Amino acid sequence: MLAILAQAEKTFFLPPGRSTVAASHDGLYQFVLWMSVIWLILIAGVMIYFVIKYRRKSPHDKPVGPTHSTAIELGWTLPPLILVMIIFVWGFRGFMDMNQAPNGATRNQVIVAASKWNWSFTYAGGQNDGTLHVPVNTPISLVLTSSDVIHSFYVPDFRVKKDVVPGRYNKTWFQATEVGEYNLFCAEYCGQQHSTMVTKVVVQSQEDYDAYIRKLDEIIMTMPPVELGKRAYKVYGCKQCHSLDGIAGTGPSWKDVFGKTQTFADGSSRKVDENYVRDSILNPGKDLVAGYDNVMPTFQGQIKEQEITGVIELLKSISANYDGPILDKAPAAPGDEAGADAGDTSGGGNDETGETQLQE
Amino acid sequence: MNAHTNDDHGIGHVSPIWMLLGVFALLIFFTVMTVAVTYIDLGPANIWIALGVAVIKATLVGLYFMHLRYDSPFNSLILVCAFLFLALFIGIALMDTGEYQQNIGPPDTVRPVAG
Amino acid sequence: MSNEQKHTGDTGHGDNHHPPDHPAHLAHHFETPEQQFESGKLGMWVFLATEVLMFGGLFCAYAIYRGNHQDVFLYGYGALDKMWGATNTVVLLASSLTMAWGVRAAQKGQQKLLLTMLFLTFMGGVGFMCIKGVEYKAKWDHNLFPGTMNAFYYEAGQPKYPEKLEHAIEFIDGRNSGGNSGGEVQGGGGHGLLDADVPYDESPAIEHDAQQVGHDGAGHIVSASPVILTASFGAPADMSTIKPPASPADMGVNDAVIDHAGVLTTPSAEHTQVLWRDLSSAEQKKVHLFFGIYFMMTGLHGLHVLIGMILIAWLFWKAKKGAFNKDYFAPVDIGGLYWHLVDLIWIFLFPLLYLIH
Amino acid sequence: MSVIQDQVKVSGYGGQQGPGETNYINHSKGIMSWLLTLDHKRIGLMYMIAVLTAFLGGGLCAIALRTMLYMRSAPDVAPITTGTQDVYNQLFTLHGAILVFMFIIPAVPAILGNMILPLMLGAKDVAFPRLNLLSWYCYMAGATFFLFVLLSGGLDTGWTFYTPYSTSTSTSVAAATMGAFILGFSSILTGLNFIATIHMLRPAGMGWFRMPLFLWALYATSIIQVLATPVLAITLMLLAAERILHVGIFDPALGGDPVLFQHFFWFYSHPAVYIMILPGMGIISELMATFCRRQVFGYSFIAFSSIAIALLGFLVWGHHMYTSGQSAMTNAIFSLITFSVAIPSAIKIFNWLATMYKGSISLATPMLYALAFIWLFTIGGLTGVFLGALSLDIMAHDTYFVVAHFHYVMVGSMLTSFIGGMYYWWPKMFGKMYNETVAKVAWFLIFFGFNLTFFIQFIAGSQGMPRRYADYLPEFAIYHQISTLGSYVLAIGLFLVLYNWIQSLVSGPKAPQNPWGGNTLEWHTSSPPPHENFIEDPHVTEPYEMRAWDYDESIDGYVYDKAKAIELDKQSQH
Repeated sequence: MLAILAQAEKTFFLPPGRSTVAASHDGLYQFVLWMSVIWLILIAGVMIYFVIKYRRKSPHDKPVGPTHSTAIELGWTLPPLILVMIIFVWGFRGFMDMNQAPNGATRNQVIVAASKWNWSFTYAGGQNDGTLHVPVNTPISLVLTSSDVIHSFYVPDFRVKKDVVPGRYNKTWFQATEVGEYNLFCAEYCGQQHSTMVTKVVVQSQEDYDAYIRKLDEIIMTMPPVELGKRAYKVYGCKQCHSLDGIAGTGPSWKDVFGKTQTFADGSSRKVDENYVRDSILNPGKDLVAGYDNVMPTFQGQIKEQEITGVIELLKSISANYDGPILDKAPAAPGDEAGADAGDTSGGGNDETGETQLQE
Repeated sequence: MNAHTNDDHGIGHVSPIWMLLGVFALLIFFTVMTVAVTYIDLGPANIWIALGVAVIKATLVGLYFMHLRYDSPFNSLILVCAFLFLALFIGIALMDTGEYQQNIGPPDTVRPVAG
Repeated sequence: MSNEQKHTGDTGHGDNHHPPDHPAHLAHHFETPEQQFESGKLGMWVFLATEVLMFGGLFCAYAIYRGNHQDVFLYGYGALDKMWGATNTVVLLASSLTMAWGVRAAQKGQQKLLLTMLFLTFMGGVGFMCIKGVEYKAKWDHNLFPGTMNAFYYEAGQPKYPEKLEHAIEFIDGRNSGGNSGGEVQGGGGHGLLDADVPYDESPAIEHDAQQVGHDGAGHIVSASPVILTASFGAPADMSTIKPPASPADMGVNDAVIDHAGVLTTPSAEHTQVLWRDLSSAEQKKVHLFFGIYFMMTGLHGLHVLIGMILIAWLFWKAKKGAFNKDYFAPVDIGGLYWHLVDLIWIFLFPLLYLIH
Repeated sequence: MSVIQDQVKVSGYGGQQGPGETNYINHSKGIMSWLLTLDHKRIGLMYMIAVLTAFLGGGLCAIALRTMLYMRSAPDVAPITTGTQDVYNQLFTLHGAILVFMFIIPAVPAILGNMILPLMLGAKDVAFPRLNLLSWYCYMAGATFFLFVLLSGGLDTGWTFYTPYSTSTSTSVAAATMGAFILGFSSILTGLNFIATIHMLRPAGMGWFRMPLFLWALYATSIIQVLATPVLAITLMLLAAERILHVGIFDPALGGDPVLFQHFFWFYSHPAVYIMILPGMGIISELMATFCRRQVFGYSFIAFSSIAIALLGFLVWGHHMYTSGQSAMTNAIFSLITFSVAIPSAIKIFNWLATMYKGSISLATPMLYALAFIWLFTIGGLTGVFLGALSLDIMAHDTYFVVAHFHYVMVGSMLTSFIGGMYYWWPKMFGKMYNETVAKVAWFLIFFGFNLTFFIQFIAGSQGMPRRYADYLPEFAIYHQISTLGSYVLAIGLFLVLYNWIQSLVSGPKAPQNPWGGNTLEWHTSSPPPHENFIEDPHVTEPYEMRAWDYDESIDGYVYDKAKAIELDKQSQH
């Protein structure tokens, strides 16, 4: 217990600040903390002193004390009043710094898409990942969107938190000051697996960051479809609800599903083929498998064509109901002018992406 | 029996008939007026006129039909308090939602068809 | 304590402590009839305050949606009938008059007049509910139900009932354009539908929203975000470009909507008659909200009218048994307060719902 | 006995009731005499049984969820399953919903308020006894709905019902909102009754400023109940309409605004926080006066600070929404008003301390709870200053810091004042004394266990532990372990209190009319009071003028000297 207090006391209970706004926040925190400690000692001290000094000597006691004094009463409202006004102004100024991104932050805009129970970060070039990578000492502007319920973007080390509200675009920003990996939590209760909606912010030097972005660009063009499917499985949070081992979760397992005939909630049925998988990703409520709730958000506009192909190939590869061929290299995506035929090198490095899970 | 209650006025204020009818006539007049005003276009003033007329009508009902004018002032205070808190509630909520409208876009504009 | 005691108006305590002049209607814990009367009134007023705040929540929802989506309200109110609303106002005011008159009769001990007035008040309630029924029927004939059944209901960006929607648009557009320009209405409705039928084809809306935001003077982030969002999701450039407006009307819409950035202001005169095609696609999807709010407000009010009618029927029954006299008429007075409050709320509902301009 | 009775006739009243007299408990018999009673004391007792049962239910949820969190702290624990998460989510939701709607809000007004308010006014009953009974039935009906929720798939929205999660989850949200809606009516009826009673049934000689401070607090509470609860009612109705009809007002998928729901919800639920704490503050004022045996210092400041807290409490709801995307201007306004609420709260603390100055302080069990209240409420209030400050709240919002803060206020402060009040009025309610030693041991366990459970959560929250997490990163394990151990100590303390009370009912010694020497009017009648509350009209003086009560060893209680009281009253008028 003492060890924890000693540990926590080093940073005044807070984790070390790793963003530009931390200094102002932590200063106010310390001010209020010490003010509170002084008040608490004062109040408890007076209380205990009076209990001892004026303890009842006999049940026949009939003490008489002062009953009112307007001067004293008005007098002792002043110190708290002044203190709270100082704290208000201090807190408000700190908040405005946290709220208003500096000029230039929009150059490094990241779109944070939250869904049950997954984070997905889209960088300015359209690359997409399940962990947030940012360059150090650079203001980063975040646009927060949710496709289902309210989530909240929370990085304690950066002192940043903003709710991710469906149907609108909240914005926040931060500027990390130290290279390292930090926890990123969902702070607004969002249902069953709220507590696993945890990922990392990776703060890198500008060179490492640039290399990371380049690698993201390559992955989608070069990775074999099954590997790309596995990556999408993690990045888009499919794994929160769909298992690969046959155990039903919030949604049906992906094992052996390809080629199987599914019965839907409305009684109809259909064989799972490429088109069905595609429909299920883009319009999940359309053919709902019997026995499951309609809770899956659409990935329309987020998932790329190559990734859908990847998911399809992944499903084929783990299905006993399918014995056809499996694509082993990146296909040429229709309408994709840049990387149509660049797919003959296999991308490694998928172990560096999508490690989004808690205690994995 | 209590001598006080045998008094001709009984408990509470008895409204004369002319007053009830007069108030009713005024209420009808204002109703006709508020409908008539909608046929004239006064821009943003229309809604405020409509609400103003409604407040006048509500005040008439409260003061005379509901006897507030002759009642304990505390009863009026309760009603005024209710409206005051309501105004604060609506006012602050309206101000805030108005301020953040800029953050609300139609959800589908973020989802163009993927390539 | 026995049930008999309860029915004699005693509050369950033994009556051996009643002073000899304690009238039967005076509960044991009050000293004088005045005290009991004033307590009852005070209690009722406090209750009325809770009613005001309860309706207040709906008024708040109304104010926020009307303030932020002017045209949706201007459009949706076209389905309502101003004259029925006005008639109902008069009916309710008249029943308020008879109620107040009834209280006067009770105060003066005029038994017959009291019964007449209570009966008239009750009939006022019946009349109000009948007219309300006629109005609701008119909505239902055009599938304007609250919630998922509403003709304007959209699911995943698509109209849920395309045919009913077309019919409802025809109905409201017809009324909003003065009911005499059927050809124009057809055109407007048809155009809106065609647009909506194309999946995710919100191109005019994108342009409209970007423009609107820009005009609102919002920061860079705001105006930039839709563009960046569309671009950054890897969509080919031509997907985010804007289709040429399908009709000259669309061009007009953009200008008209930009005007109304303020809260609770009304657009200029030429736009008070809003047609379906005048609404942005985002607003088209919110029209069903107007009906949700309309039905919630009038429904809750209607429920209060019903409760008031039950109350008045009970008063009538008690009065018939001769329960009231000039020393004891508190229930009539207090029941009357409730009835007047129902009237008072309607006084606000009427201009807000039926007289949108 | 006859000596004492004579004394009553000559110089006032005191001592115990005669053996042949009936009291409100044995006045009439049979289950129907309870279920149809209009007697405020019996209704208070029925409330007590119902509310304490709810407390037990909500408390067991708390123990269960703390145990689940402890089990996640093992170093080699397996990844959490969705089933475990579901159970956890249901537990914290039911814990919150049951304890907020069915325990904290009704506890003091409906139990102690019903019991004591008319007695303190020297009245025979509340203004509307039938409404009072109806309020109890509303409570039971609402409780039935929650029971139905328990049996029909539970509830996993959190007690806040935030949309759009609450409109999309498959659990029994509609039944729970219906239950909370009906419980709201129970609360409104109680508040309405108290306002009318305090206005109309004060006895001759009791002006507004001769009213006990508990009544001022209940009056302020009632204002909030009456003005805020209807907004909750309409909010829940809209939520139900949203789920059943998909009206869309709060649902972004249908063009609605989910943040609007938060405005609606907190317009009620922030003032509701003051419904919880204000009556507790009223109890503390009574305890401070009686157990220091002297006039309260700064009576009018304490009285007006209750009203000020009630009114300002309506204007601070937005401080629950700093991170929701509420506009910066709105945030600033709400932050400023939030800080202004700190002032009346501070005034109360200072006045209670000043009341102890030159008093004769007895450390009887109720007073121990009052002292614990000051400690816990000071911590709760000071950490509220952290949360009121905009920049600090951004960091602390929805973390264990907030959890600890509101438990210090809503549980620490409110629960200690409630238990303190129960001990204080226990002899009056049941005519029995309790075992003082057991009571003090239980007090210590509660005080120690509570601080152990929740103080550590301030640190966990500052370190960034988000709330409502069924699982957590290993670095937070130690906080959860300590907190869970503390909660066990707290639970043992609470069960000991229960044992203490039951034992008192079964075999407690007979209580005197006035065991503490208080002068508010409930001590002017026998313990327990007769059906009609007072055999003769009580003598109304300054509520905290206790010098007319003389200690009598033979009954271990205080006896009234009316002549002296009249003399003292004359003095105070000059």
